[in-house]
Parts: sequence; structure tokens; C-alpha cells
Amino acid sequence: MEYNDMELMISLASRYLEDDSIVVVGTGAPCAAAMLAQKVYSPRLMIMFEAGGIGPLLPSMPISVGDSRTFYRGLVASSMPEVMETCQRGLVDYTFLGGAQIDRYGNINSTMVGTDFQKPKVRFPGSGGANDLASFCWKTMMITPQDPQRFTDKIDFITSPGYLTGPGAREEAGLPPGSGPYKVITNLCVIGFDDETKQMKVESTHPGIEREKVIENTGFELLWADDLTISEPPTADELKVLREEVDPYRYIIGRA
Amino acid sequence: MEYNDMELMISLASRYLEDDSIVVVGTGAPCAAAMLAQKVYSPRLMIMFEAGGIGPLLPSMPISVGDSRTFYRGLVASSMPEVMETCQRGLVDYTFLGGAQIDRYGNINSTMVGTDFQKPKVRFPGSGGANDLASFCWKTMMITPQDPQRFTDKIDFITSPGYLTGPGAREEAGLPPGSGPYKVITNLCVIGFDDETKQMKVESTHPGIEREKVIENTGFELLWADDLTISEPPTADELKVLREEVDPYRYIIGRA
Amino acid sequence: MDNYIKFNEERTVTYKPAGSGKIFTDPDADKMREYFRDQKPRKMVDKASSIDRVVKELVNDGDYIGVGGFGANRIPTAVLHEIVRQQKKNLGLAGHTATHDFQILVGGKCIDRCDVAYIVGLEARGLSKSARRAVESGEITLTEWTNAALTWRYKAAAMGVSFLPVRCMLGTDTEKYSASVEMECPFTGSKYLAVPALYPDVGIIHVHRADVYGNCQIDGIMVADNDLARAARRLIVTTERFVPNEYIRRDPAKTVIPYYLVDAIVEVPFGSYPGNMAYEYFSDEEHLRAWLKAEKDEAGFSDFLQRHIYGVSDFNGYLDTIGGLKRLQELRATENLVEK
Amino acid sequence: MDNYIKFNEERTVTYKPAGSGKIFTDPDADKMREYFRDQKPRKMVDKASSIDRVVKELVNDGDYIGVGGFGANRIPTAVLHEIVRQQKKNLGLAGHTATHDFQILVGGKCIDRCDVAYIVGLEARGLSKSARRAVESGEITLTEWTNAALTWRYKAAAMGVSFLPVRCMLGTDTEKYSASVEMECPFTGSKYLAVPALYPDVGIIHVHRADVYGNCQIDGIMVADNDLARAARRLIVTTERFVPNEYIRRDPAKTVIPYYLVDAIVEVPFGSYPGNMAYEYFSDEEHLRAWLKAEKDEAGFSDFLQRHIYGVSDFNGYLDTIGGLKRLQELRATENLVEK
Repeated sequence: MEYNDMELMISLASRYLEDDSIVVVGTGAPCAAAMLAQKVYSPRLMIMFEAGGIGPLLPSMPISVGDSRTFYRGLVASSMPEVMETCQRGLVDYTFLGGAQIDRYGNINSTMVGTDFQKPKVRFPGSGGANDLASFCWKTMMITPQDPQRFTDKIDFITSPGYLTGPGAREEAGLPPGSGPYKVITNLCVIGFDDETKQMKVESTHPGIEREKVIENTGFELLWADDLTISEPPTADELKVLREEVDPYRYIIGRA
Repeated sequence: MEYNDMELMISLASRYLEDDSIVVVGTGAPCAAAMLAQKVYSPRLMIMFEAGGIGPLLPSMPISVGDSRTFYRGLVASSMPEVMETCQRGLVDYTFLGGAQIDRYGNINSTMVGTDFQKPKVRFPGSGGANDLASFCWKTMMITPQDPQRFTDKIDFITSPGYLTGPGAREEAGLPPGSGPYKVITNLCVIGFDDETKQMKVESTHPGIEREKVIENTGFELLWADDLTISEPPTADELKVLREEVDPYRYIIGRA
Repeated sequence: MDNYIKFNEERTVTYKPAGSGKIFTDPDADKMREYFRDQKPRKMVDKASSIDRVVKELVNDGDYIGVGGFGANRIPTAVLHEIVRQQKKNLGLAGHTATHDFQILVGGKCIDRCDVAYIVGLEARGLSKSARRAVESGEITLTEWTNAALTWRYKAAAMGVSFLPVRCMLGTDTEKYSASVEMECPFTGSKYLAVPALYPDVGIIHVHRADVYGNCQIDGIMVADNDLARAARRLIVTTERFVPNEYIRRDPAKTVIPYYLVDAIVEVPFGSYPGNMAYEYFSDEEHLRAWLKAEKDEAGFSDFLQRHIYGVSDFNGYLDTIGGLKRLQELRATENLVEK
Repeated sequence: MDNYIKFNEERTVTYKPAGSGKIFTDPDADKMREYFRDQKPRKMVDKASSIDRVVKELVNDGDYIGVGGFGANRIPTAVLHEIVRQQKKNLGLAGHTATHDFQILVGGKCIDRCDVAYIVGLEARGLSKSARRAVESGEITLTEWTNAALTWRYKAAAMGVSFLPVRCMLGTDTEKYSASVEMECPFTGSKYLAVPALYPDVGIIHVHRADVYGNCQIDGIMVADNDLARAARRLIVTTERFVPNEYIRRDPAKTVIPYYLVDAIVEVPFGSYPGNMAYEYFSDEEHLRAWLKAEKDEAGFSDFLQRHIYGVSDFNGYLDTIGGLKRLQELRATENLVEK
């Protein structure tokens, strides 16, 4: 069955969202992954949005994490402090982040490119809630295209914490123990984090993707799982639900 | 016109509650004073209750500061943190406290009599919200019968802060500057606090009460205002409203 | 452009424990994060249970308890009675305007430690002789606080931090018998008291309506219950009535307690009796006076507890002893200002 | 019985400024107490005003502003446009998911400093060229934060304390360009960041309904507006519609902003346009795309602002430029999932 990169990434991400857990998502691919998970694997997955929406029956993809879709027929229409405090309290299992750069420890830059903070070469939005979610949620995931500019150790600004400088660094910084990056899902492979070194470790490459291609598209040295596998492609069921129910207008999956 | 001590004290207290101000009250005489003030002097006096009721159209005297009368047709039915934070933020002008002992600086005991905290001779309820209101509200008032056991410098426990040990003590303790005891209205006189020494100073004695009687009923030395006056007795209007509208069943004014 | 940092260099400051009181519950936010991750029932499944069972399964001897509502307003009476009936022992209590709830638990000799803001009194109704006897005997270990301090201790826990800075208690004996710490603001240098997060082992809250998953609505004032619900390790909810989940979803802004905080929920009509339930029924002042009167001698109080708690099998049995639906209808009329 | 105080003796600890950012607003809680005592309009009187007047009277050059809602959801567009029209200068802004609101104010060149959590982007819609140009040129002084950090800075102010302890930002460059201070918990010794209270000079919030005194209701999510309303020195509210005071009193639990916080209030139907207003109208994605497109070159953007802001005399004039009631009715249909 034919599928594009975005469909592949969303399908793969959806499988990591366990039932009876809570995920805070933004708009776009992460929201699509959470919706897909709800419809295929985890009917009781609880979706939260950082502006206050909790447990909506999403009628369509939200445009903003604060728009009215995010609490349409929801369980709670709350507030930003309520959602952030629920995260800080340790109740939220998963979140998804995006960014312009990511390093081997899963640290993410969504603030700026350049060296002068007050006069950056390129300015991005900044943390928004990303730093908070990366600090508080137990498992942080990322859905992103992979290229050597994006996957780099020369990260210009750490907006949101991954494992910082390695083992023990999060705890030393005062971040809640046990939390941190979990999976990075790219157009080439699925990457986890090595338990000992806290560095990126490729767990599976996508069908047709050579190891070499992954290496070429990464600006730092990757670890490789001993039991490296081939990513399971999207199932017919995943694709059907994704195309017909989750994103019928192809807002997200049309971007690939 | 005939009146009893309670009617006198409530009438006097009501005159100190300026219009367009906010008062946090408990049940009993303070609530009666606030209601009387609203009906006679200060129609836009805002009444708050510490459990969350704000601006009710009180249909009758509440039995509890958290009962449903405290937000009957209210402006806000909020929460205890909301009211306490409004106080801490500096928005509340007046409050009323009660207690078993009060000293010359207006420190109040509503916790215990005795010397062993874990095994007191007599245990009272404790602070409730009293310490908070005395710490945060700008002007603290008291309506109380006067006798030498109650008005004493041998206070067993400072539950709620008056001026503590005197000038500057509140500020040194970290309490918000500019707040503190304002008036003590007893069955014998109206007492203010001396600007310089922060000690109790009698401002007026009630009709028929000799200075000597006030002294006899106070366990410490009182200051006396140079312009000591006779308290203005309840007006016909005050008494009419108090008896017919505020407390028709004489729950409070029947106690005198 | 002004920069309002008063202190812009590293400096040392003093943390000074200000009170001799004990901290009865662990304020460690990280330990609680782990507990919440591993133990909070994130399954949105039917959690309807019975009073008997929730007390058996969720309240252990020695637990520290936080009770919702405000003393004799929107209190979870059925659970409190059952705790007494099952003779739970050595409980700790957050005495955050604990009036009739305190009276019940002390009547059952269930409590051995208490964070005090307000105890032994029933507000304008007077003092509880039985509760005073217990406290004055020294059998209950006390740490002193205030209503705001306890409310903010819940809020710290609800926010997921181990302390909050507050400005009450300063300079008083209330501070000296608390377990707070004097500190200062990193920006202004102003003095603050730090109060520790309060995570009760069990929170017990009565609400107006909820679905079977535990999504709850409360009408009128919240008191501190949204924070208590978030602070508690285990949360027991009783509700005047169940409503369908669809009802909850119709106005999600009204949900104050989401299902994932709730461990078990029981439908208990008139569940706050003899307390007031806003818009539903007024407090039974006659019955509360009977409590206060019965406490005047220990034998009489024993009989009273036997009649109303030990001698009945459940909360409906209790309601029968006070006049049943007829009496409750009178209280409903009073609450709603219906002329008799 | 355990005592959970880890540290029960006086000890010295270090406060370490963690970021190089500026604090643009004074976090001193005592100064604000005095301001609130002396200046907050406690009179419950008719405060209905006009957009023109509120901006003239309540927004001064140099003020620091906090905007309610969430970027392009429930934003007070009419006031933002008027600030641009009146050419207010050197404003500070709390960039707490500031998307279209930021775009408007930067379009008018009104801002010279900003506490950043989220700026220059419009979420899924893309980045604002004009906003990026302004920020990349260095003409706006930035201090970096996060959405939670800014939300808690409002909350500190709303609580009446000059700081709160938080656990975000730690270990990152976001921390390094913030103005937070590293400290530790007095009870557990755990590391925290202290963030300073944020008291904006002016808060501007759009609500669903309010009475003329300023008692306000909001439907759906609150974002951070209850805290912002409490933190602001002066508070401007715009409302979709006025309702009688009696309406407010019918359900007091729905009042999120009480009158005594509000300095002036203006009725502005469709006041969040082109933003989303829950249950009322959806965002106008077409018009927001037109903004993003117009920004691509400076001359074109000038024309665009002329047409939609400078060239009209008020908000109704603006609504005429985008198709008036006909377009608004379409957005109402979209919001309410009415099939066309």
C-alpha cells in the first residue's frame, strides 16, 4: 500500500501512545497521531491542550492549541495553569515537540539561529509551552524530517531540555527525575535514547532506507540498537482511519 | 430610645465601614454591622466571606461563613484561595475579628488558654482565617465585650497579629506595611490605636459609662484621646433597620 | 529602561525554621510525581462503588485525610460516618475549618494528629465539648496553621511544587507552632514564610453531580476542593446524583474535578446532611444542636453515636433516624427560601 | 510518627540569578498592595466606555501590557487596533502565546520590550514576516520565558506574592536568557527556579458577557485570564455583549472577573475577530492568511494596515472591510459546525 512520509511518521507515532494514558499535544502531526491512536489503538487515550482544553471529542483538527475545537464536547475546559500544573504534578505521560534543531541528547531549539540573542540571524517563536512540557511530561516525542542541519550538535539555543549534557544532567539541573526524551520519529527512522549514555540510538529504519542514508542526514554520530529492525509500515487500517477520519482534508498528510 | 449593648456596638461599628470599600466578615455581630452599614450608610459596601462568597444579596444572617447565604444572588461564588489572595493582594479594606484575649497592641488570642500547647487548659478553634485577615486586610476591627480577663497583656497565645510588640514590629515581622488594628468596639467604649505607640487609645466612652469603669475592665493601662468624646448612641434609623431588616429574629441583638 | 531586580548577584540567605510543629505528610514533589504516574487511575472506566467498600479499600489506619467543603457545608458525611463505623484509627486530619467533620471523626476517636486552622468549634453554633475534651487531653498532636496557609499548602501540592511563599502567620504564636520556614524573596528581599505542600493520603469530597468515571461538578463556592482534589494521593468522591457523561460534556467549563483524579465515586443523595448543600438543602440546625447537647456528658454522647452512627448500617439508615425524607424536604424548602 | 522536615535547623543557602534577562515590571508586592488600595476602582458604578476613550485614558506610551486570550483566540482586537491607531509607543508586552496580538502591535511599531514565551508565529498558520523583521533587527529588547513561567508570573501577582517557585526552564538557554533565580526548597532541598510576579500596567481582556460594572463571564477555557485580571494595575475589558447585573447574580460561580478589578469596559460585538471566540464565531483563517501574505513586503503591508486599521475610524469600520455581518455569519456557522 502506498503512503507518504507524513503518513508513515504519524502512524508510527500513534503506536507509542498507550491506552489509558494522557498526552499533551500541539497542532499538526502530533495531534493527528493522538487522534489516530484514539481511533485505532488506544480508545481511552486522553488528549490535553496547553491552553486548557481537556478530553475533547475533536470534530476536526484544531488550528490553534487554544481554539474552541480543543474543548469541543470536552471533559474540562480549564486554563493554562491547570494544564501546566497537571504536567508539573506528574500526571501527563506523553508530549510531542517540534523544533529547528535537535542534538544527540534530544535538546531542542525553537528559539533562534545565530549567536547574538538580541539580534538573531533567524528568530523563531521561542518556547511557548515546549520547555514546560519537555520538563514535566514523562516521555517526550518528536515527529520531524531528518537532515544534518536539523540533527546537529551545534545547536544554537537549547529552548527545551532533552537529556542536556548526558546522564544525570536533568536531575542535576533540578528537572523531575525519570522524565525525558523518548522517541524521535523521522522520515528515515525511529530513534530512541540509550539508557546509559542518554544519546540518540536508532531503533528501526524505515522500509527502503539504508543505514548510510540515516548517517548522511545526521550531523552527529548516532548509536544503533543491537536489535535494529525495519519499521513496520502503516497498516491498511491506520491509513484508512488517518485519511478518512483524522485528516480528510489532508491538512497534515498533504504536506509530505 | 432604648437599646442594648449589642445594638450599640453594631451601630457604632457600622459607621466605620465606608462606602465603596470591601469588608471580609464572619458570622454574628460583624456581619450584622456590615449589613446595617449597607442599608444605612454605605449602599455599595462589598461584603466577602472567607470561604468564597462575594457580594451576596444576603437574604438573612449566614450561620456559617461558608453556607449558601454567603453567595445568595452573589456577584461571585469563588473559593477560599480566591478570597485570601484578594486579601493578600491588598484589595480588602476592613475585617472584623473576635477572640478570648486581646492585648494593648491589638494582638488577639483565639487558640488556647494555658501554657502547654499540646495540653492546653482551654482549647479554642484556632486561627481559622483570622490570622490571615489580620495580616492582609488594611484595617482590622473588633466587636467585643470588655473585661479585665479579656483585655490583658498576659495573652497566652498570639493567634492573630495586632501591632505585635509595637511600632515597626509588623513590618519587621514581614507583614504588609500599612495594615493593622483600627478600632475595638466594646460595650463600654470605642478604642483606636495611638499612631506613635501603636497602643490602644480610648476615643469615646458610651453614654453613661464613666472612665473609671473602662479602666476597671481593662487589664492594662489604656491611653486616652485628648479629644475624648461620648459615643453617639444608635440613631432611630439604625435601630429600626437593625431590628426590622438585619436581625428580625434577634439572633445577634438578642444575645446582649 | 529600569531593571527591577534588586539583587542581581549570587548571594547567601538564611532559611530559618519558624515553628516547632511537625510536618505530618511528605512534601516531596518528586515522590508524589512517581506516585501519581504509577498509581493514579488514568483509566476512564466506571468507578462507581459503595460507601462501605470505599472506606474499606481506600482508607487505612494511620492515613492522613483531607475533607472537602467547609465544616458543615458540602461535607462528605456518609464517608465520615463510615470511617467511624469501621473504627479506623490513628488518622491525621487537615483541620481546614473542620467543624462538624472534626466533631464526627473525634467522636469516633479516629484522629491522633491534626494540622489545625480551625477545630473544636462549629462557628456561630458554639464549641464541641467532645472535641475540646479530646484536644485538651493532649491525645491529638497538633501543628498550628491558618485557613489560608492550609489552602496554600493544598495549592502547592496541586501545582506540583513542594512549597509556596505566603505572608500570613508572620510574627505570631501561630507561626511558632507551625512548621513553616522564614525566608526571603529572591527579587525584592521581602520576608516570606514558606509553607510545605500538603499531599493527603486520602481526599474526601462531596459534589453536586458527577458521571460514573468521576468527572465532577460543584455548584456555588469551591472552598479549597479543586486544590484538595489535585493534592490527594487517593480521592474519594460522593455525589448527590450521577449524570451521564454527555451531561458533563455539555458544559466542560463546569468540571472542577476530572475523572483522572478520582479513585472511587459513590452516589449519596443528601450526602452532606446535616451540613448545608448549596441550592439543594440547608443545614439541619436542630440536629447539629442535638450533637452539641449530646456531647455534654460522655455517656449521653455514646448513646447518641450509637443511635445515629454505630446502630445504623448505612447513611440512609442515619437519615431515617432524623426524620427521613420529610425532614429533608423541610431543609430543601429552607435552602430555597420557600415559605412554609 | 515521622516528621518530614529534612532540614530542621537554620541554614544558609544560595540564591543564584540564572538569567541575563531584564525584569520589565516591578515585582514588589507591597508597592502593588498600596496601588491596589489607592487606585483600584472599588466603586460598583457604570464603567461602560468607548474604545477610543479607554485607549486614550488608560494606555500610556511606555506602559507594559498583558493581553488576554491565546494569540488568535478570544483576543481584544478592538483595543489592539486602537492602540495602533493612536500610535502608542514604547510599550512592553507579555508574550504569552502572543500570535495575532503580537503581529498587530508590532505592525504598529508599538513595542520596544517583550517577555517572550511565544512570539512571531501564528501556530500552525506560519510565521509573521513583519514580526520577525522587528525582532531580528534588535529593536525589541527580549527576556526569555515559557508559557508556564509567564502564567505563573501572573499567578504570583494574583496571589499577592512577589515570586513563585517553578520547575520549568531549568538547565536550558531559555533559563539563561530569562530573569529567574535558582534557589532551593526550604523543606526538601530540591532545586527550583524563582520567577518574579508580573504586574502589567494594563491588562486587556475580551469576554463573552459582562454587566456595566465589570462583572465578567467567559465561556470555555480561561487560558491565564483570571490571573491576568488580578495582576494588572489597570484592567480594560471588552465584551461581546452587556447583560444586566441580575443575569450575573443568577450564577455567581460563572463570574471570573469581579467588577472591582475592572477600570473600564466596552461592548464590542465580534470583538475577538479575526480570532476565534468559543461558541460565537470561528477564526477568519482567510483574513489571517491575508495578514501573513501582506507582510511579505513592507510597502504592501503598509497599504494593508492603512486599509484595515489606520484608514477606518473604529472596529465596526474594520469589520466592514472584511465583509461585514455576512462574513461574520459564516464564521458563526463554522464555529457551531453548521453545514453550509
